[in-house]
Amino acid sequence: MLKTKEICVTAIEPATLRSAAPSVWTRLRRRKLALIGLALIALTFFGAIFAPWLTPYEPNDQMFDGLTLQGAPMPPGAQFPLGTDLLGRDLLTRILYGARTSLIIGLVANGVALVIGTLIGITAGYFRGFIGSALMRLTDLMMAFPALLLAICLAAIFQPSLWIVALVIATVNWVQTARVIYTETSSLSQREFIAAEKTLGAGHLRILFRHILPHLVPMIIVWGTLGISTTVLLEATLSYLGVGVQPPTPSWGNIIFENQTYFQAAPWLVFFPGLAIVILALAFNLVGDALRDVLDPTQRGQDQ
Amino acid sequence: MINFLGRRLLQSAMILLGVSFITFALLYLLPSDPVRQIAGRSATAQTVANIREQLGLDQPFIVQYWRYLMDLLQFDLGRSYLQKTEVSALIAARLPATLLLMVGAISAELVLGLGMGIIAALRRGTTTDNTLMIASFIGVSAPQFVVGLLLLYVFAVQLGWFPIGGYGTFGHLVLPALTLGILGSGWYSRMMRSSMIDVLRQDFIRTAHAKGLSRARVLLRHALPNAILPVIAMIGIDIGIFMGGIVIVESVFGWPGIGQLAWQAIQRVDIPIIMGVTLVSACAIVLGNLVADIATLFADPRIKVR
Amino acid sequence: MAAMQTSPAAQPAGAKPVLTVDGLSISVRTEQGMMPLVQDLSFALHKGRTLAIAGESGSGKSLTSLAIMGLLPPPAVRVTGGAINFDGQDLTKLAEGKLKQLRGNRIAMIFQEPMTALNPVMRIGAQLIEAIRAHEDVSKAEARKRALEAVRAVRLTEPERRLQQYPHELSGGMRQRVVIAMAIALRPDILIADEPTTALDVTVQREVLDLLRDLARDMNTALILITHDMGVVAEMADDVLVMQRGRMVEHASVRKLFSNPDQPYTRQLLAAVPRMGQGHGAHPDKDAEPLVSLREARVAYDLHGGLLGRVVQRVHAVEAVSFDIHPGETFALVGESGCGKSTIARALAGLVPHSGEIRFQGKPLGNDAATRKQISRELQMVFQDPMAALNGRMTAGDLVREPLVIHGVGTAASRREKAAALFARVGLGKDALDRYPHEFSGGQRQRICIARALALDPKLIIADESVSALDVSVQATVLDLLAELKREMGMSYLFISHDMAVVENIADRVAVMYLGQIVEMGTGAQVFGDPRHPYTQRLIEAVPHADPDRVLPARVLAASDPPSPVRAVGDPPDIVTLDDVGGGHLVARS
Amino acid sequence: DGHSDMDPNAKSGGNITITYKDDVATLDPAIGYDWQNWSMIKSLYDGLMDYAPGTTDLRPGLAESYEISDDGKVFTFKLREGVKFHNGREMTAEDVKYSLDRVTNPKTQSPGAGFFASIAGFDAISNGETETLEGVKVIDPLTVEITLSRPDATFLHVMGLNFAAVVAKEAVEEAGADFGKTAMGTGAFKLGEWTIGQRLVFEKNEDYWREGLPYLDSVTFEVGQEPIVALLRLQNGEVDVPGDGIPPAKFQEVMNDPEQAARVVEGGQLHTGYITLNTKMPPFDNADVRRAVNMAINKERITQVINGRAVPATQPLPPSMPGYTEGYEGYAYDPEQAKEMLAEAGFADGFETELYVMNTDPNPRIAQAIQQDLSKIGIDASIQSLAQASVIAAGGEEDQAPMIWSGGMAWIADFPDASNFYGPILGCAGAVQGGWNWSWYCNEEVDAMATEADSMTDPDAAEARLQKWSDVYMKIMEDAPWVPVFNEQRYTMKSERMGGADALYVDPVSIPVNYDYVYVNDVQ
Ligand SMILES: Nc1ncnc2c1ncn2[C@@H]1O[C@H](COP(=O)(O)OP(=O)(O)OP(=O)(O)O)[C@@H](O)[C@H]1O
Ligand SMILES: Nc1ncnc2c1ncn2[C@@H]1O[C@H](COP(=O)(O)OP(=O)(O)OP(=O)(O)O)[C@@H](O)[C@H]1O
Ligand SMILES: [Mg+2]
Ligand SMILES: [Mg+2]
Repeated sequence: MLKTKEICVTAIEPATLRSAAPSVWTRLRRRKLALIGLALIALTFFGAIFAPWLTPYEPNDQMFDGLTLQGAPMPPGAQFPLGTDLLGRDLLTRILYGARTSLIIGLVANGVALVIGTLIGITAGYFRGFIGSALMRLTDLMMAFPALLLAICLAAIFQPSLWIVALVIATVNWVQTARVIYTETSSLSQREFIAAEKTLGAGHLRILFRHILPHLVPMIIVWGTLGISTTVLLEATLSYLGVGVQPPTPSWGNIIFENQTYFQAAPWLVFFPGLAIVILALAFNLVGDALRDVLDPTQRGQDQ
Repeated sequence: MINFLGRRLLQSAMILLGVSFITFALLYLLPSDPVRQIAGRSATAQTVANIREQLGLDQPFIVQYWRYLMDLLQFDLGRSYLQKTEVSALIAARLPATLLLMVGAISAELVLGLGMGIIAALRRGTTTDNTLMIASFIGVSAPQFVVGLLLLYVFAVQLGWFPIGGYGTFGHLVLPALTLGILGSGWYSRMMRSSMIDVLRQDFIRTAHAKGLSRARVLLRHALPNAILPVIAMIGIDIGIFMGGIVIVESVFGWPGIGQLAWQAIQRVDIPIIMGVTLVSACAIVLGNLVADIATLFADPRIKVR
Repeated sequence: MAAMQTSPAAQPAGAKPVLTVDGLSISVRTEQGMMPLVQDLSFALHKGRTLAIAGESGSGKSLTSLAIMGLLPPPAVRVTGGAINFDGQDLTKLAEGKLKQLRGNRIAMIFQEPMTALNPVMRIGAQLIEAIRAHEDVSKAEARKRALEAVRAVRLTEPERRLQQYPHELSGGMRQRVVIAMAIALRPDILIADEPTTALDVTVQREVLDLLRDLARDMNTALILITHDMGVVAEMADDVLVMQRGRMVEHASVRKLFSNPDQPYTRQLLAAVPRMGQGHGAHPDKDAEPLVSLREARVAYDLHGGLLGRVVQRVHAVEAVSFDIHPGETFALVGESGCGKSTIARALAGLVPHSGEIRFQGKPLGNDAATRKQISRELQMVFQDPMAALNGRMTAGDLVREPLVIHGVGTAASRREKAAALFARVGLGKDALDRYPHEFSGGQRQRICIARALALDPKLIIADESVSALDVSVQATVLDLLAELKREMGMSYLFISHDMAVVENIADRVAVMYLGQIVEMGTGAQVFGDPRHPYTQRLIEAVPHADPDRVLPARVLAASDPPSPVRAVGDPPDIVTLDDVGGGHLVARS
Repeated sequence: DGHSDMDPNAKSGGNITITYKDDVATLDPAIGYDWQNWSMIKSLYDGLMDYAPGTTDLRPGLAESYEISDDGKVFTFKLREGVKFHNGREMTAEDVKYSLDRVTNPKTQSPGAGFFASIAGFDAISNGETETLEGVKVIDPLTVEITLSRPDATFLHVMGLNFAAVVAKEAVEEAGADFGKTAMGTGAFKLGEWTIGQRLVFEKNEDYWREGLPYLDSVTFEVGQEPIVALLRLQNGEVDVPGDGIPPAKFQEVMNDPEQAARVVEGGQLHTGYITLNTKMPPFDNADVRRAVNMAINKERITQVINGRAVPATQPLPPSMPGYTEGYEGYAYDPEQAKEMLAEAGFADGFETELYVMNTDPNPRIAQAIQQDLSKIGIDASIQSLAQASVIAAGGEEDQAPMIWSGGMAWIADFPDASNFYGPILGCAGAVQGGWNWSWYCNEEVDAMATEADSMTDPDAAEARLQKWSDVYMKIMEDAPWVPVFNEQRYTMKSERMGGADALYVDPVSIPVNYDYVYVNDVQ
């Protein structure tokens, strides 16, 4: 019979003869697209934080020379790089300041929704039984309930403000995530390695967070990044319905909604904030995609 | 199957009950007085009190809800406060249009989204893939009002391919369905892409190739039916998402659906209409989920009806 | 190790080979450049003859066959040298369109995994018909007729109904036969079968092997059979090609190889083959208190239905099973697929609820969290499929430390030490600690599982088909390790396997299960030496022997659906009674 | 006979298409109270009184003539003979009584019931004690006598309201609660088709009592049409009149194109946009603060923001309303002085407050312009942009909305009389919980003046009465519970083929078009 040590040498597969893995950051850094994404995110934050130093104008200053005599907004030009809005305010300034609101909505509200959805989905998918079906019935109920109506009612019952809006968005936006995570978790918890963990005596929390959650990361990334656009626009819808962030506070979404009927007369009013939303969501998606690959051990060694 | 349907219908009824209660409660808490709206500006206090009593709005919340529920059981959705018409008649007149739009939109998003997703999966990592990714994000981020008007302007006004809004023929349906579909297609393409990548890695694809099938056949007969399974479940969720977009799209295209009815009702706090539309849309969503489940059942023989 | 080519056995004079492989090299593109996976491989294939390719896991057997099919996984893996000549053309240079016409038609392949090789959402019939119509311009009805013929040829019962079924409605053996039917439907010149029986239990394996042999003979097909089971090689092959690390080690006729292997590696391989009749087996120490004892243990899975989800049917997976496992004993469970072996293991591990009594160290097994956690220190399980049982997102080191962390044993530093020690123990290097499960070979993964099971120094290890998927040499190592641990630490095993030879080699006592019940139980010598129950006899008969000269027992080939443990509520199965036929050898009364 | 209004160039026949964004809520004259169905109902029904097309001049409608008693309390109407309902039955005095009984009956839930409060017996019917108005008597089939409980100078205007339209009893009873989805009047058009959510078609009433009218064979209303799209369709020749007017976003484009601008019709409107200052909530309980706010608002700039589609206002009444005080300058824009006044009132550092506004464009924009003006004198107003119903609810509470911009909900006169801008929105009667007097302004002295003015029913005293009203509004301006901001101008457009005087397209009573009098040029 063979001796253990010999087998050890012969059994190493050629493809696994690799040096120890570099850190997540190092590997992320090797990806050009991820870097572009990170740069765009950094730029957005920079713009939001340093807005007062980046523009000579005030976000709410309705300038006399910001409108034509007929009351039309100014197109992009030397004085106003991205043009002015219908009240003669500088659009660039408003987009910079608006990033603050939109980042809070797109990241915080969306993030909270993602966390709630994930927690509910993962719990329901793992525990089945009474807790599971109770949570899923709640999800079904929430799904059948028009989110917009709930948002309108909640926001109307409370006084509208940025944080209320964020809260409302978080309460209505977790549903789809929960549903999808639930399905995924149900099938994951049937996998054998979960049974294996149970025989090791692992507690539920450990199984949920150490073993199931990491497998959900790709899905969470997809929903999280697409959710950025959705929530930013939902905030705008709410503002448009008068239950959102109150004017004159700018947000990317409400700049679009305020001006969307003018998109032919003054396309810049819709184009630039829309571009900002797409870029933000895309940037997070680029980083997310890369992160997903980097975190997935089966993808190691595949980076350029 | 009968049992399965029975159980699902029972569950759905519970969900609808829940929706009706929550909506009723929220509308009750809403800080605006429907009676004042009905009575008009010149109304005397007496008139206001009379109307309040007639509508039963002076009753405690629970009594009001109970009455509503009892009427509901007889399929009576009440009468609009402001239009005085039966809510069921108003909804019935508009529902077919909305359903049609929904079907059109879902078809559009499936065709667009699945197409884009499949191509992206096949061309993974290439410029095509990246372009499609950007397109998905633009689709998800673009305001529907602008998309709708843009489509209308280009395809109806400039090119004259479609009528400028309205309802009736297939031509009328294309642009509004597309407007809604563009939003959903972003989601679908992202999901389809990852699902497709998973499926293409599987053994039976290799088997199919080993049989000497053409690439197209492997893709359409083997990969697609499997990759689409996780996507079907989304269609149920979708209907809920569309409910928001429908308000805008219907108004841009003059589409006579319930979105506009709902919108006006919300503006005017016409509670019976809001309740009715909410319940109908909840029905649609519940039904959509049911249809998605049944479709999954048919599409995936492994799932047993229990 | 230099590859040495020994001359193959005498070939039919003058016959031109249907396929020749000349100096084939296959490489994968990695960060470090092209990494060779298969190097300089040459062989020839003749009509009506069977070539077996054997060798360790990861030696390039599957890749070679994929290369012949032109189905190497793009874009990373490519043919980098040599030629594959078939019908006057070099397959490696053929355009995809031309290859497509050969695939399935002239060269067919049966893939390694029968469970996943079929499209789950397409009817069997459609999958067959499609294959036929891809190559021959025939009507649907005609293709259907041909498909039916193929299904009959692989001796599936109720062929008409099978065509209407979906893959999941068939058992593993039946699925494998469908795959074979698909491969032979067009009467290919060459049939490649990649581990066609690994996933099957012995009785089904027997049927599939017989079938392949008959088909090859009847159709005069050249067969390439890839397997790690030397028993299968001995029974089936005319010629054998042994591979190791991407290179051919030896190429000889089957008799020559078994009787007089040239290469040391071949010799190692043959030596590692477990053979029937080498078993020892011991009587249990009746006085010591049993570690585990089952009394009338039952597990039933409820099948729900109806408006209120009432239980309408029950799967009687385990029915009134009683046995003891004593400290230091290896107790084996054998039986065909679906007879309830894993269910017993799962019940013991607390993964499914049971009725009846299961005691561990004298204490009844409850379902409360505290006792479960306590028991999990003493009782560990090694699962059938190591890849599935390991969380792919954790490093091997983390995985092995996991039980220590869960039970709060030691400090971070001491755990790291312990993990390294365990790895050394199971023959894995320190560098393995930081790698992820997919970066190991199957055997190495199984060793990680074992290391993990050992981390808490348990009293009992449940090994559910833990060695079935390993090639013989790795299998031998693992079995050695288990034996060593038993000697050193007095560990007990519940060993589940369908490989009779392995069981006979390591088990002290054996129980044979059929339809959820034990039909025969005794020491290894009692059960294997003197099988009394007809089912036991059938099982033992089906085992392939690594001896090409053995005359195969005559068998009536009839594919039968396995009996079902699914019964209506309130209709429990009959309970068999076990009689002691002497020396603790229990046999069901028939 | 109304024939003096006939247009010699008019041609008979043809159909026009008019679009609306909102669906038509109801055609029941007792219920319909938005400016969309207001004009439709006017074409389907007639009342005893009517207005000359394109003007605010009262003229008899179904009544051939009327007499007013000397005390101004008894009105005797002589009905026209041979007027037929659309079903062919002749209209009689009984129908008039039935219609008035119906509109005042609380079961009808008419938002206009309050207009009839001066008819004797109104209280009894609205308390539910009786089903019929004691003050309305049928003298003979063609004579109705209406007795008031108090003199009411606006009563003839009230009888010109849609709420006073004459309906056919049998049709009401047949349709029951769904009457609003049918129509049975004596008007120039009858209801042809109504496809909910899509279109209504009005067809010419061949038996219309005003001979020669209407000119058009039919009018099609397409509903659910986004104004921008409606304009695109107009430009494409599919639509004749965009019912919602020229959308602000397209205004410049249209005006800059001479071809299109030529088809734009501009006219005044009985409308005032104003800011209410809640006189019950500090610091607006201080009249100096209110005056300072009046001086702080740059009305020119606000007008510019809405593309000059309005004229700055100086007082509650719009310029085209009889009783408007000519030559009154109002509070001129003077932030410096406003700041000083605030300082004198003890708010040198300004204060924080809230400005409520309805959430549809351009109102939030106007609110932001107001906000900026206020900030220049140190007032920090945060905007509450809410759904219409929520703003109305907030305004009806004594202590909730310090400032409301009235846009979107603003008073468009029900009838062209100065009194119409007082009662519910500036008088004590409206300053109640749930009322419409959002500034909660209640000046007993002014109230008395208003009552006095409305009792001046003698036609000869009309001038004096208007002077009285002018005084009332001047007094109100002194107390400054409002900031009158602008009077909106109506800009509408018509297709090339549309004929008829421009005034018909900006008819102050029949908005957007007086369907009875317009015609198309392209019929043979
Ligand atoms: N797609 C791939 N990319 C990189 N390496 C691969 C790929 N597929 C296979 N390999 C490597 O090629 C070698 C040969 O693989 P192959 O599948 O041919 O082994 P095998 O002999 O069939 O083993 P087994 O008995 O386990 O099936 C292995 O080391 C494996 O890790
Ligand atoms: N969760 C479940 N629900 C219903 N039936 C089940 C379930 N798990 C297993 N079974 C059934 O119980 C029976 C015993 O299954 P078990 O897994 O114990 O078989 P086994 O002897 O381990 O077979 P194999 O050799 O294939 O692993 C089978 O008929 C199986 O189909
Ligand atoms: Mg292999
Ligand atoms: Mg098993």
